[in-house]
Amino acid sequence: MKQGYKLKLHIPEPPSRPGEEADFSEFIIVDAGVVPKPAVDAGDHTLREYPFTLIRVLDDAHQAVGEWDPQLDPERLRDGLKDMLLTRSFDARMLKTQRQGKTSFYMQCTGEEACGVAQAYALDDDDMLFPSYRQQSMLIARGHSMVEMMCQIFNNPMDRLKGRQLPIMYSVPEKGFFSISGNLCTQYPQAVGWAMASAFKGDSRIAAAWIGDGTTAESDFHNALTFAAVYQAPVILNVTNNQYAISSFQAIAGGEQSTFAARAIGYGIPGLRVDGNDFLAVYSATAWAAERARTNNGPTVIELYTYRQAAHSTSDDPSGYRSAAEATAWPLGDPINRLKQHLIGLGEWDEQRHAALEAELDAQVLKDLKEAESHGTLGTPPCSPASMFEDVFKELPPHLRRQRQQAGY
Amino acid sequence: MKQGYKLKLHIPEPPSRPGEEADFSEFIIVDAGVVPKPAVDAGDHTLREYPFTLIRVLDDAHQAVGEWDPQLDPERLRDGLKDMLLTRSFDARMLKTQRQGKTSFYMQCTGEEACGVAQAYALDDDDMLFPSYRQQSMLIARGHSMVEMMCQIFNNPMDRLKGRQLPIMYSVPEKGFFSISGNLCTQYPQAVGWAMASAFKGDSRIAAAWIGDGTTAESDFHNALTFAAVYQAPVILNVTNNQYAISSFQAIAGGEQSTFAARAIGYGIPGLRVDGNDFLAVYSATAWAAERARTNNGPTVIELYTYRQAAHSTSDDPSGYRSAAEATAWPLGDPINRLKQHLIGLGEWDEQRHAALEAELDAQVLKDLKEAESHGTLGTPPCSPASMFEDVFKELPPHLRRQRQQAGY
Amino acid sequence: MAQMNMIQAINSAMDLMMDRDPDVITFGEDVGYFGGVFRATAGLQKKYGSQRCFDTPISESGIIGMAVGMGVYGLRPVAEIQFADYIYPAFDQLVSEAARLRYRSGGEFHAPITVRSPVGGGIYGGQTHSQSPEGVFSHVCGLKTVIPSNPYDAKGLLISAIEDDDPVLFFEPKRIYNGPFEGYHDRPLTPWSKHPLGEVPEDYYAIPLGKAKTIREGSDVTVLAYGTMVHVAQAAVAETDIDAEIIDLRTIIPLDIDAIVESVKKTGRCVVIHEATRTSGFGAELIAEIQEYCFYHLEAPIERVTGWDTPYPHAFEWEYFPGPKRLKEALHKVMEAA
Amino acid sequence: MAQMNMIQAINSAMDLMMDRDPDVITFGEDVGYFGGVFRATAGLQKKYGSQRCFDTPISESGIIGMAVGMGVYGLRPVAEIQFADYIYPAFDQLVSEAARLRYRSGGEFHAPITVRSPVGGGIYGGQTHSQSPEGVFSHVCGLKTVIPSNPYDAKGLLISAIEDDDPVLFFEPKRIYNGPFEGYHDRPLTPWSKHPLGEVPEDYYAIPLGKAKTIREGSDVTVLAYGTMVHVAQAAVAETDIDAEIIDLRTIIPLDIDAIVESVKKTGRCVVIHEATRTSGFGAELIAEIQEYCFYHLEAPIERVTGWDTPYPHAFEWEYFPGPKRLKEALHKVMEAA
Ligand SMILES: Cc1ncc(C[n+]2csc(CCOP(=O)(O)OP(=O)(O)O)c2C)c(N)n1
Ligand SMILES: Cc1ncc(C[n+]2csc(CCOP(=O)(O)OP(=O)(O)O)c2C)c(N)n1
Ligand SMILES: [Mg+2]
Ligand SMILES: [Mg+2]
Repeated sequence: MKQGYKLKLHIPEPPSRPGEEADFSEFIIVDAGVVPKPAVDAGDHTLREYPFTLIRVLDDAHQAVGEWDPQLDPERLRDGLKDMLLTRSFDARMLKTQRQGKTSFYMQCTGEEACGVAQAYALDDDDMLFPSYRQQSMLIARGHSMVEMMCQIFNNPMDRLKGRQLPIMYSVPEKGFFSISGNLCTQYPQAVGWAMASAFKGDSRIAAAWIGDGTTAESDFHNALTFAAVYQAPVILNVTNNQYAISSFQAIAGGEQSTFAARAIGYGIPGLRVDGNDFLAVYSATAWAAERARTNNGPTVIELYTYRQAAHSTSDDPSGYRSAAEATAWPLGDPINRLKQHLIGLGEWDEQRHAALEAELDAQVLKDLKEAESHGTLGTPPCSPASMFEDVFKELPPHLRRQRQQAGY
Repeated sequence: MKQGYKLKLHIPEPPSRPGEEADFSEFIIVDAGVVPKPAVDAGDHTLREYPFTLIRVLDDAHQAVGEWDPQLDPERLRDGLKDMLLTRSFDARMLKTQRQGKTSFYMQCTGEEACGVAQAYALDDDDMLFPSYRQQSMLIARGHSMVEMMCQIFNNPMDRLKGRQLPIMYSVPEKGFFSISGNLCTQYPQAVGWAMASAFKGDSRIAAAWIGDGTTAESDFHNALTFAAVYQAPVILNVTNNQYAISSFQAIAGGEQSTFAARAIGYGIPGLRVDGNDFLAVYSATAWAAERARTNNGPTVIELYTYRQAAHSTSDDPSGYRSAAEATAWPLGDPINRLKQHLIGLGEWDEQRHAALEAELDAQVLKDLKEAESHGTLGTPPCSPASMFEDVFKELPPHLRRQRQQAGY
Repeated sequence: MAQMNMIQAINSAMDLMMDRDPDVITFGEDVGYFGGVFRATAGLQKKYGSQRCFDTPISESGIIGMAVGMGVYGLRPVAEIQFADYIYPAFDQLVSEAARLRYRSGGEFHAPITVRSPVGGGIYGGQTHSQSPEGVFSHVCGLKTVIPSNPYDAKGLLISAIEDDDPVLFFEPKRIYNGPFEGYHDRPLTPWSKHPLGEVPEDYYAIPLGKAKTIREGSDVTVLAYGTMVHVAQAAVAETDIDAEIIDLRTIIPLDIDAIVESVKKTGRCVVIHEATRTSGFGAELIAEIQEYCFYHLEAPIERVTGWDTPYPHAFEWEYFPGPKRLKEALHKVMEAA
Repeated sequence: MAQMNMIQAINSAMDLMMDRDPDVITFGEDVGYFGGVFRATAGLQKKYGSQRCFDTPISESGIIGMAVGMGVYGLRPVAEIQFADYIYPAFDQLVSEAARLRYRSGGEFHAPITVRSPVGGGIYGGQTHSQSPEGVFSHVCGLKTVIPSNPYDAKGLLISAIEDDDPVLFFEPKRIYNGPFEGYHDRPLTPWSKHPLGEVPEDYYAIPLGKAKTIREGSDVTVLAYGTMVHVAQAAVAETDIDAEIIDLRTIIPLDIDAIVESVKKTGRCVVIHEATRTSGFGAELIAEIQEYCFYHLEAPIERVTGWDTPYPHAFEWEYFPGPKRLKEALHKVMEAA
């Protein structure tokens, strides 16, 4: 022991535990409109402050302000509102089916709808998405069939994944939506590899990948950023910081001493920290990064700063580890309400049309649900168990044929 | 294909290839003494520029200048010079034994002697070192027996590792020198764990780990920085940037768009970029980081900026991939010569004493070599092959006893 | 004596060891305040503080690397990997470091770590919450691997694992956390509270690693099982008139080969069962050893009942799960063999 | 016809495939300008440009993750892992991703990647340049594993591996890069240039994966080997008067079980040999299958000759390496068995 020195171990604590007040006052929140918008080919060394501020367009009065205002026309904004509402309606309905035992599992993205929808709009339809399990809003925004999504959730005969995957682990090649993996972060270096291949072929399509705050701790986060930086891959690496992993607060992932966008700096990659509940800010930042990548100016990391309003999944109950007061104390509001109020402020929307739209979308989801359920729900075999032995390899090898026969098929 | 866009893949190129001119003009080199020295408890957000400059104390006239001058007394400097010379003499001699077939393998640290020796001096003797295979100078600086090091290299009966490890993969608990692993970067999170344990126990000992520029790309680099940041572990994570992995230049590891010290910023860890050929700068930066860690101000990443003068190992021949002109073109000189000139400038040293010291050290190495060789060199069994089955587990399990008997022991 | 389910027994073992040894600490994803997604560490942070039971970043390699470093310092870390399916990112730290450190340092460094992780299917977890990776680790020298089949064993074996000076993988069959599962998903589960092996002493006791346990004595055939499959074996045997000897291996490395050989020499027939995929699963090793030591006693080929060589398909869990039906077929097959 | 050593044959296969298919690219640590630490990619960057043959960061997980993404795009990446001992950091990308992608996506995504890596000891590389990890991968469904034993096979098999639409691990026994090694380190090495199997066509030819090759016909006993051990087997057999049949498996997944069963049914005796550690090595799987299919033809227990269950000890490489002496002992043992 060296005289006069005594080390101590630091264990981060969250802002609140059940029963306590929620306190987000420590968080870096800045006013809308204050962050300047750089050129898409700005050198990364000129962008080192971006991870430590917050790109916001919608102010507290729901007005669009500042250089990052994408100036989208009202029609597009209404589309965005619709896709966000549709996602929320879809989530609410599928949660119910899980409670009813029609599926074993479900994951909502409540509060994160702007992230997915605005990013889907800002990217080209043929750009390749490497999602996590919380990007259902992107499939909806790209117009994928909700019936098909439901059939995967029910593992019924219309499940194109042949009942092999957990509910919501979608895979939709024709929508540029990569097969979701149960292993966190593995899609991150894969997205970089895909983007490198696209660059190698002189293509114009870029890749984008999503992980959560907790997942940034995985090895493949570093592997992806290193390769993206070295080969200047045309890729957008998104981190949806919804403040929680499962029960652990983002400080446990390394959000206490810095921000997740800041991880990018050290690789010479721009890191943008964006108000994830601000549809316009998310759209604008994503469009900037996409143009940067598409013009051979390299990768961007985007931290989407938001809050997970719901449970991690239907297997989780947040009341066991966080204060219920948090959701309301959350300083950045709700993405749907904020875009709605913005449209109303523009005179492009009103409460009646909103209520009517909600009703219409609920009806649509219900109609799709009826159709999906008509093909069966949890327990309906999706196909013959014989298919269990297929697709391990392209062709069935002898040992699997023997096993299939042994299994009686 | 989107009109007007054509992606291309970027592959980094090194400053020179065999036969070409060497050009390091792109590199971030600053004058000695210009970088201010912060308080050991300075907030990491105040230190974000440090990875993009270079901490130097010895100027081109070999004078110690600026706030980082550790003001070491001449005696200590002469010790440093001696240990650096001893390391170089040891390396030269062991390289020769490899050429003579007395060992299968050797790795020099030529040009990196200041890094190891100055860091060993700046740390306490009971601080725990998690080295790579190029920290032999630290063992020498800590006064470890060169005879013992040689016996490991020769895998002879005095090899405490019982012939199990490649030459130079030392393991010396009593010198706080952790077992070197052949797998790159694994020691990095281990050092963090050790430091966390020390903090947990209210100890005063800190940990330090070393990897090279190429190794920063490994997953465990990220894992170590994440855990070090989250738990504010009392650890110094060093990156010896000697410009090369084996044949690949540091740009391939991600040194083209940024610096390795800069990786730290994103975690909220200070990153110091130091002239690794400047004994005083290395000492001073390390002492600063050690005091910071020991006073519960958390981890530091130090990039030691240097140049690998020799081959990667005796299995490597650099003439196949880099210009011979590089070594001389290297802007930061040779660490031994720079400290020697500094001492001479102080009137504390002269050529005669230097020549005498070199001769004395060569003699000492030769004497130790004779003793080590008297115990045998490559081919002399270190012990009974029966020992091959020991230490897989603490106690020999039945199946290994059977195998040992089958092997005839 | 108290009635405990497997989670409670595992929790009790850690509680007890943390109480006895201040150098025992535990950590993992969601392990701290929340007490783990399966609640195995529930209450430990409250009781021992957040420095001895805490959450980690989601980085399995970081978790094991940190644990190894802590072990080198002198602590006895107990790391939880949330699901064994997620142990692969830590493969290098386990295989190249934890397993090799003692050897490569000539015995001068070692890391006495315990790695707990839930294994196996039958909980509708799909292909990334159902795997049984014990086979790959059994090929890695320097690691011990334990797989308990009931609360009593779980506590006694976990205590031995924590006290062991070698790295130990402690795989917990999650399907039997709440009660013995015989393989009939459509039948009600009997909780451990109604099972004799759910009777667990509150205080300290250790069950040595490397010792198998004969669950049922018999003379016709030897059934080798571990984890959930022990209960499947009991159910299957009970439904036949075959007088099978059932051995619960409990530890696969080191393996209690003597107990196995003695039994097979007696019965002359053998079936091995595990949930992991067939090819190069631990069953193959068991068969290779048995045919070497018992060749002249064997009256029939040794049968393997295992998971198929496919990922665990979510919708076809019960077609995949090696249940009593398949084991009975195998038993009849080896009995009928001349 | 040209004379090639194994490195040249492997280089020729890649050269040819890169020439035929613009979507074939190769990368890895030191693979680009330098041409790889074993020179397997020498000249390819010069010929095809740095976009098709390039250096990567030292991150095996990144290398495989990138390769999978490129494969999904539509390329046919050939990744080099510098030593198989360093493949473990990529374990998750290989096991959870490359091997599972086709299955979990219902066959709609796949990654046709080839991963080349040198395996095995005998080059004084110590415990982290000598490992043979094929056993662990053989337990993972969805991966094919090839291990050639000579230049002719190496080229034909590598071409098939690159053309294969499933992920293929191509393990190269580094001890026989320059010439067949029979296990006598103190005898001069005959180079491939003096060996018939060093005669390799310059142009395209493919050897199908999953087909074993009978190296020597015999009636007394079957020896199953792959990689370096094929040559050890030939030497050992030549030094006995035992009429052994030697089968070179060439591919372990998928396995040519028919060829094996046919031979063992004929000879009634079998010895399996591999360099990897014994417990749960691929030899165990071979034995488990053979005793099931050939039980009534077996006249002696199947013997395993393998590396010991320890790391590869630098100074005792030849005590560790399973050479002709140990194989001959095993052969006599199975022949003497009544
Ligand atoms: C490699 C791996 N480790 C652990 C898990 C278990 N797990 C699933 S989701 C999750 C939390 C992820 O949190 P975050 O990245 O913040 O994403 P979010 O759920 O908040 O969208 C964990 C620990 C996993 N799926 N894979
Ligand atoms: C996991 C792993 N991958 C690859 C290697 C092979 N290898 C040994 S040293 C080396 C280069 C390391 O370069 P750097 O980190 O810069 O250290 P330096 O040799 O320059 O000190 C490589 C690729 C290894 N030992 N371990
Ligand atoms: Mg999250
Ligand atoms: Mg280097």
